Amino acid sequence: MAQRTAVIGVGQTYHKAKREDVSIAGLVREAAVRALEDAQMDWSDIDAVVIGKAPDMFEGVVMPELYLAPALGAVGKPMIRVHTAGSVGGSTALVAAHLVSSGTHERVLTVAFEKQSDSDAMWALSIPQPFSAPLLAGAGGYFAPIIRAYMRRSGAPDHIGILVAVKDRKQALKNPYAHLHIEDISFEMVRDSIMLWDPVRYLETCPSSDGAAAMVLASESVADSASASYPPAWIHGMAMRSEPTMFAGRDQVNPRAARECAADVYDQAGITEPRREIDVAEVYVPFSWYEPMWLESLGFAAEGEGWKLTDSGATALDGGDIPWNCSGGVLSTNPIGASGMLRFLEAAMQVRGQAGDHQVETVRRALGQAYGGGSQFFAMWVLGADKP
Amino acid sequence: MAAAGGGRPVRPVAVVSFAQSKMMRREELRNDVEVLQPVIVDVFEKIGLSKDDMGFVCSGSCDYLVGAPFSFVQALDAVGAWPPMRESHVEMDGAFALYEAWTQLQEDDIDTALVFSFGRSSISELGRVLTLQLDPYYMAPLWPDPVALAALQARALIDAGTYGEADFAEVAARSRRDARNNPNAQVTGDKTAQELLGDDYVVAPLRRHALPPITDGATAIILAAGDRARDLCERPAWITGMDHRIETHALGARDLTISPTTRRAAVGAGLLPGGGEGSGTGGVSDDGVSVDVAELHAPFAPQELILRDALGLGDAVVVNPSGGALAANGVMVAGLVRIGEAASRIMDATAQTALAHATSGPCLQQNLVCALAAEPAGGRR
Amino acid sequence: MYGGVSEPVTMLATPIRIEYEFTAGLAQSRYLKGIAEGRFLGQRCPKCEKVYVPPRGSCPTDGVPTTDEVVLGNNGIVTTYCVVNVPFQGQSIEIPYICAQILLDGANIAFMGLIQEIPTAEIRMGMRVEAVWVDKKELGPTMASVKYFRPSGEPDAAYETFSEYL
Amino acid sequence: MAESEVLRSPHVIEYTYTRSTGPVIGAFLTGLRDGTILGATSPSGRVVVPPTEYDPITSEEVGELVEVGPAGVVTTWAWASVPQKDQPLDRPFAWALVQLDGADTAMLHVVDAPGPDAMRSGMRVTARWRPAAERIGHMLDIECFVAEGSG
Repeated sequence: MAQRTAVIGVGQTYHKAKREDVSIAGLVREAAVRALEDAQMDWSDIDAVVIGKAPDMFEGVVMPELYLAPALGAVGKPMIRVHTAGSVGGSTALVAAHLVSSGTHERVLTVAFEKQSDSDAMWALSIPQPFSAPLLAGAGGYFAPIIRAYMRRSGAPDHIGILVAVKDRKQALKNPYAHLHIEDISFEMVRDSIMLWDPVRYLETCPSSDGAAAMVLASESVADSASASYPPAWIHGMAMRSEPTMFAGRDQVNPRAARECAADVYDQAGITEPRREIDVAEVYVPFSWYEPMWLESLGFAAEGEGWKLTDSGATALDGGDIPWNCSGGVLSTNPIGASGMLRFLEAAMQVRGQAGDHQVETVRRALGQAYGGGSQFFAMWVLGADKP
Repeated sequence: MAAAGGGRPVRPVAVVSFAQSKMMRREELRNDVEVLQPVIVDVFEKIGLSKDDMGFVCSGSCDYLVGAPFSFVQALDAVGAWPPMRESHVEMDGAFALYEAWTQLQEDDIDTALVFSFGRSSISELGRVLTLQLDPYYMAPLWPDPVALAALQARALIDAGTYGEADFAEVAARSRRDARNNPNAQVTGDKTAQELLGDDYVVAPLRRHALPPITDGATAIILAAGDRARDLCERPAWITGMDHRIETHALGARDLTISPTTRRAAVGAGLLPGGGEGSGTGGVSDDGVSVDVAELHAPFAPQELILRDALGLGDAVVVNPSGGALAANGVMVAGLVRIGEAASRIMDATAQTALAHATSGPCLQQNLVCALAAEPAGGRR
Repeated sequence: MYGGVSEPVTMLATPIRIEYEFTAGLAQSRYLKGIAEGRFLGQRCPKCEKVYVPPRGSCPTDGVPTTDEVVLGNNGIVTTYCVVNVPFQGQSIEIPYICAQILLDGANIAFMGLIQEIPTAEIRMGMRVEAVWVDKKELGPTMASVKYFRPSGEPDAAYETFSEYL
Repeated sequence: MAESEVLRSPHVIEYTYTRSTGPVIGAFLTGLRDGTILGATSPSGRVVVPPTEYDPITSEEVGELVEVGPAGVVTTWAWASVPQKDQPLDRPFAWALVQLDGADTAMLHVVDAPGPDAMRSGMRVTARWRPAAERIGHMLDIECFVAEGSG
């Protein structure tokens, strides 16, 4: 039987395009030290460390966990390195959580990071391969046709993506750690920004950031006796799902892996109506249109209806009944390897009541989700203020 | 009853199937997915299962080895990840993927897992790829190759007075002899240690024979829990404990002649009594691990001696009957192969108990120990 | 104290170059041989009978080798697309241009291709297109042999005929 | 398919990474450029060379930086008779861990010696600096180590 597991400490860096004031170790330690302080723990309290990041080409360090072991208090301890593309921050948190829920360890530190400014993210993501077609579309060009397919299927009007881009940037203004703080963000500003990958505008895409995120996960006995600054956020459900990048008849708009991942987590958490039973969600939305798309995949709206929820303002921190990405989300902060963990971590902050200006009032349950690859790797958890 | 790292009881989980490609210096025709694919087919066919029977899938590989970001994504094609799977990937040797799968199997919601890893070391400048594992500010800019770092470790061993070059050659000679019985081995031979000492130095004090070969290959293992394992396999190789530990990356802050984390992992795997719980200090007892067979992942010959001493293996323990990493060293693969080879000795009834070890990083920085037995921990349940 | 009067060092440049010998593998090599002959070769999964192009040697849903070779048409359908209007490193075409998912006749999977010889405003889902190859003597085992796709002039395909490939 | 029919191609991954150093590595590299070697004092009392932001065993944050070396002791070494691409010297040399005077950890570098017979663990070596004008804040601002007293 799985052991109860909780988040008892969180920490993140100040995210920026270039964190030129720190080394790679300095960056990950900034997040890890904050998580330990939040849990009121020391390096020596930790049993194991689980670290995640996206491709090693970003920093030009192969398996950097080897170099980072002494920076993260891992000497003499188990250390695991996870890599599952863009979902990696979420998967990393789940691998760490399973080390506790399986009864293997009591206190696990999990960290995810990317120091993209050491190289060029666009280069590292798509190093040309021999015999392959020359680079046609760049990063957003993969997702733009899928977004167009969603618009065609659902009949969503063009302004929905703009609404999400404005909402998430407004919410980022309430998050001191967020990378983008666009004070005068407006509908017109997004609408008039350059159309990069038609139908996707510049301000409807995520930035490239340096940053790290960290959490301390603990067993029930540790969480019960913890002297952490905030109450534990209990894991009510967690799941990963993967499917191939491409195959005949694949639904890339609403991938089955996304739906089955959500169904598994809700089943574990006893959730039948996500919109009613979940108070706040942090979901991986790197292009604004992914909000209405994931609203459908994650069961907050019926198929084809997600955009109506966005259009009605339901997903806004200000006045919405199911706020999404109160932190500003991936659209405001995107250190790729850490972006997924930031979703999981922000869900924990909401449950623990430590989200400050972007806190949603009385959160009993929060959802964190990450995805990666060609919309094919999914990681999710649901956290609650009460023990499951 | 044995215990996991945290001291809790272990759910009985066993290796029930193991497959590997023929390890070779260079796969001339096939790419990574094509090397891996028949291995996946083989590991399922051996026990009559399919991917649809798997509760979890976990793999290990390295983007820099392949020369492409997200290289593990295409490997999913070899499995056929449809309908969607509960799946994860570590940028580590497959042995660590097996550890992840084993921890998830400790929870009762799944009963089976597929673990695999792959890598073609021949296509890259392998030494330079491994150099990129080093501290990017202080060490990597000097471009020390992995042989140089292993040679520093070997010299420290010689200086300590415990072993000499003849001992390194003895390890290599025995590995090559034993590898003759392993159809998948790459380097075999019957030269004596004395003959091998005629080899040139690559980086002194390491001669050619003390180095691992460059290897292309893939491997896969299926794990099953409890009764499922008994149904699938006449003699499952039960994992009675498993643990892994990492040392500091600063070579100059380590004693390179010992492997305290290997010993600590053996304690965590239930193979040695506890004691010396501190950071990487290992057990303080003089006890040795008592098993029939040990498969040690020692890419360089002197490292086998360090590992034997860390584990306190006596002469009665058969070490590396497969030939070990000196006979085939698929990077990202060789650690998981050690677990497969050790499990095979139990499945074919030549051993009742076995130990498998996997390593990662320069000079045995990270070490995993897996304890295997013909009976699950705490006897038959 | 340290650093004297000059500016402190805050940045370290580390050049890294790793050389590889890339092997295309059996399936991709077969496909590229076909390209060198001016045709698209797919492979059929023996289990689900879907035809994959470019083939990767195994069926991504069944996990079995794909061995039957299938010659595909030179024409296909634009299932979905985007208009690229962003410059990036390695780009070889003048922006803006159309990038589309193209479902070749006889294939069960679409792949990304460049569309030319049409104003960007006129592209639409369902449009029929054909491959335009380089001159015969320039054909080689590389995707550069396919210059681009262009409208074939055939009537558009109905949405229902390709909606499952989105 | 015959071997000759499988397509091969050279492939290169190449990038010059720009690594921000942070305060501790930056101070060390600045010191090298200016001809001094710095170590970091950790709360455990260890002097860590080359210095990281953290103690290499306990992970505690390091404190004050102190000058060490430029001479020290070889703790172990290995003889590279055929230098590889990009390695510090283009003639046969020794890789070594050098524990500098005043340091508690040893540092990886190279020793320029006439041959392996001139090397032994425990030997004293000292830094041979590149000319000041060529130093940029890099490990190779120390060109190599040489036997103490050998000039």
